[in-house]
Amino acid sequence: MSDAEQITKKFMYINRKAPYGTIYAWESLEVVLIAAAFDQDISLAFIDDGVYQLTKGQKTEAIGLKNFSATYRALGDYDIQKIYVEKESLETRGLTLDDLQHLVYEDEDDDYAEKDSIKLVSADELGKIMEEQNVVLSF
Amino acid sequence: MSDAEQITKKFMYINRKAPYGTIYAWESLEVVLIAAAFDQDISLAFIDDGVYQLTKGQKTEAIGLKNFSATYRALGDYDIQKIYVEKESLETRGLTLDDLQHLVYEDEDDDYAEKDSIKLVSADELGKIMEEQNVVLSF
Amino acid sequence: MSMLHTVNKSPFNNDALSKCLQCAQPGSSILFIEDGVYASREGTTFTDSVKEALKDKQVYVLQPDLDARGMNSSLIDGIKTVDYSGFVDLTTEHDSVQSWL
Amino acid sequence: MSMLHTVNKSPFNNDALSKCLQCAQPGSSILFIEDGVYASREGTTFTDSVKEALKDKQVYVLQPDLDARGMNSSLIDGIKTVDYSGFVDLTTEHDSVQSWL
Amino acid sequence: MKFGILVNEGPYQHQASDTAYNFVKSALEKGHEIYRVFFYHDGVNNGTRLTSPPQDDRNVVDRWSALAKENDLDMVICVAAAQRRGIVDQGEMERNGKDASNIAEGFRISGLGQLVEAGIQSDRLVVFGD
Amino acid sequence: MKFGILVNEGPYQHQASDTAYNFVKSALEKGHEIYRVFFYHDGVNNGTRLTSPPQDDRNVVDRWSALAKENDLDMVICVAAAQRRGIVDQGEMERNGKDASNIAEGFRISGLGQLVEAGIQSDRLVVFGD
Repeated sequence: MSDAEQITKKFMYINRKAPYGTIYAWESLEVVLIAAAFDQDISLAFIDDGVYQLTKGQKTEAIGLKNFSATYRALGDYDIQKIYVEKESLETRGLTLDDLQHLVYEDEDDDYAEKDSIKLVSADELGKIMEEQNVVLSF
Repeated sequence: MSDAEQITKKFMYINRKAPYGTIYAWESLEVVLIAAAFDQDISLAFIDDGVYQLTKGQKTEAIGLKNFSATYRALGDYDIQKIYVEKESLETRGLTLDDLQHLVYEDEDDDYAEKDSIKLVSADELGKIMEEQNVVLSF
Repeated sequence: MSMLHTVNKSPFNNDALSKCLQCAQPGSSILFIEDGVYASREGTTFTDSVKEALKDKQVYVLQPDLDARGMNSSLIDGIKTVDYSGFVDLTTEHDSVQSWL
Repeated sequence: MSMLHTVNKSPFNNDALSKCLQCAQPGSSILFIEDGVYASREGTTFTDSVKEALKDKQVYVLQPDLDARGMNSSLIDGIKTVDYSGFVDLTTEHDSVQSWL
Repeated sequence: MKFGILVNEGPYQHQASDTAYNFVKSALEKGHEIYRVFFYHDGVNNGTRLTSPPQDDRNVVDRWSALAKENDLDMVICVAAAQRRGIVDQGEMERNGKDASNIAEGFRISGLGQLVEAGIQSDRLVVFGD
Repeated sequence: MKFGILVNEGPYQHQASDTAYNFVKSALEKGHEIYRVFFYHDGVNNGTRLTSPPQDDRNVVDRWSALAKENDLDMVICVAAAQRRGIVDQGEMERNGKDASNIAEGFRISGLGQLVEAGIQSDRLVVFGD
């Protein structure tokens, strides 16, 4: 983790689009999975229609597209621990955290206790977190 | 015009997207120019951001894209006489007909008098006109 | 003449549904497909306007797109689900189709 | 740290501007490019929220995109115009860039 | 009934091509006729034979080619849109001095008149796009 | 300053590639360094040599190739996105059993790691898309 030679930057991946209607959600996830190997400080944000990416119970057989919703549950294994969901985007859509998948990670600093990855934040709080980032990738 | 063998249908081309940001406006216009040769009953509708297609004074040199705004003025020569602009879309955008190009056609049934092609309509009026169409193409 | 309007955009990110609801005439039908299916759910900021439309129009939603998005529960009362075969039927039962892209 | 937010969508057809205005912090900057430039005009339903943003943020618009769209007149007071060179400068003058796509 | 179909978006990026495919397949199964499928805008990108999607995903292009073969579909790619985006058949390759073609089986390149004609000749024209 | 550039849309359909080009050109004129231009999603379609746009329009692909040549730009096309969309170089052609390649001069196909690396190595990463 702490290689003196290595640059560590704060990367945020911002997702504002619904899944399946366009490919952005899936190809964004592909970047995140690769990025996890680079030992950077990664966070994900789900805003606007992006919150739909995390809904439970996605079944894509009938539309013929690949179902990638299980991949979000694997993010914890990739050591991705910070997943921000914007509060007002959920509310506007009549959704609560219960409608989203339960995403967790194991906290190695706390005896590998399972902890929630998803943090509900206001737009203003998210704006503050965005400002702390070095690199923001939006899809 | 009135070839007994020929089918004449009412075609409406619906434009809801701004020009230059995407190609839909221009490629839609390309269809209309070809369609004019088929002696069908053609109308165009400009709704939502589509009203921006008709603004005056477009100058595209600095973005490097082809300026196609003059083509709208040629529609009269292609005998396209019905151009509907949705009223509320203009209002929301702080625009009036004065911000749009003046589009005209020559009315052959009225001694080739020059007449306005653009008709300002409400969404409800436009909905009624849509229902009279045989074919609606949206871009 | 009666028209089938299809809406394939999320109402939260595009004007398509709003304008469709303003233009669609009584007796016409509206079908939500692709990301448009999000409009079919109870409890959103668009629920009231969809319910208003249901008073004098038929509203349908494409089941395969609902399933894909995990949006099966909380469907607004009165919206009917169709599969691709039902989508085809809707186009033949109406005189023309307008796609709100 | 200060951030440059770019918005390339028409505010009338996409949530990008609205959400950008909710997220952008005081002291940050917003640049309208491509179809985003329509937000820079007086007299639209978004004018008030852009004016609100001007109270504690810098707002810029890309002149080449304004010109292309015939939107040169009626610019909201306080919005500054930049060309591509100015766009590059804005990215170097801020610590990071968030593109609202 | 006779259908004309317009597809305005390319494969994978948008669902439009998938929905159009499922619609056409279902219409054929129900005994309807497809007068023509016309590919416009980025829709022309559905007609390249050079894609190699992952094994666990659908193959959008091959699926169209197979459907066309089984049902003798007329699948037309707009020439103007194709030239802008690099979809090339043998004729276009020679005309534009290109060193390769990439058109997939079952597609042909032609003009926009074919779209207007589809509107005239079909009972219903259905548009799939973004 | 060192820039990384991400282009998410194809040529002509969206203005994103045009804006990115004008931005990169201007940054170079001002003496900045472009660490890499990465093409993702439909952005990979900027890298086909098979386009023949109308004479009175800009040539998006050739313009990128020329800019790369003049300035020794590293222009990388994402391999996964390219496979889905049919952008093929010699290596991909052989690997996937294709009978043609279509990559344009100055572009190379590589993995998503190159995008992450551009984020790490550049002072600013700027995203152009839809």
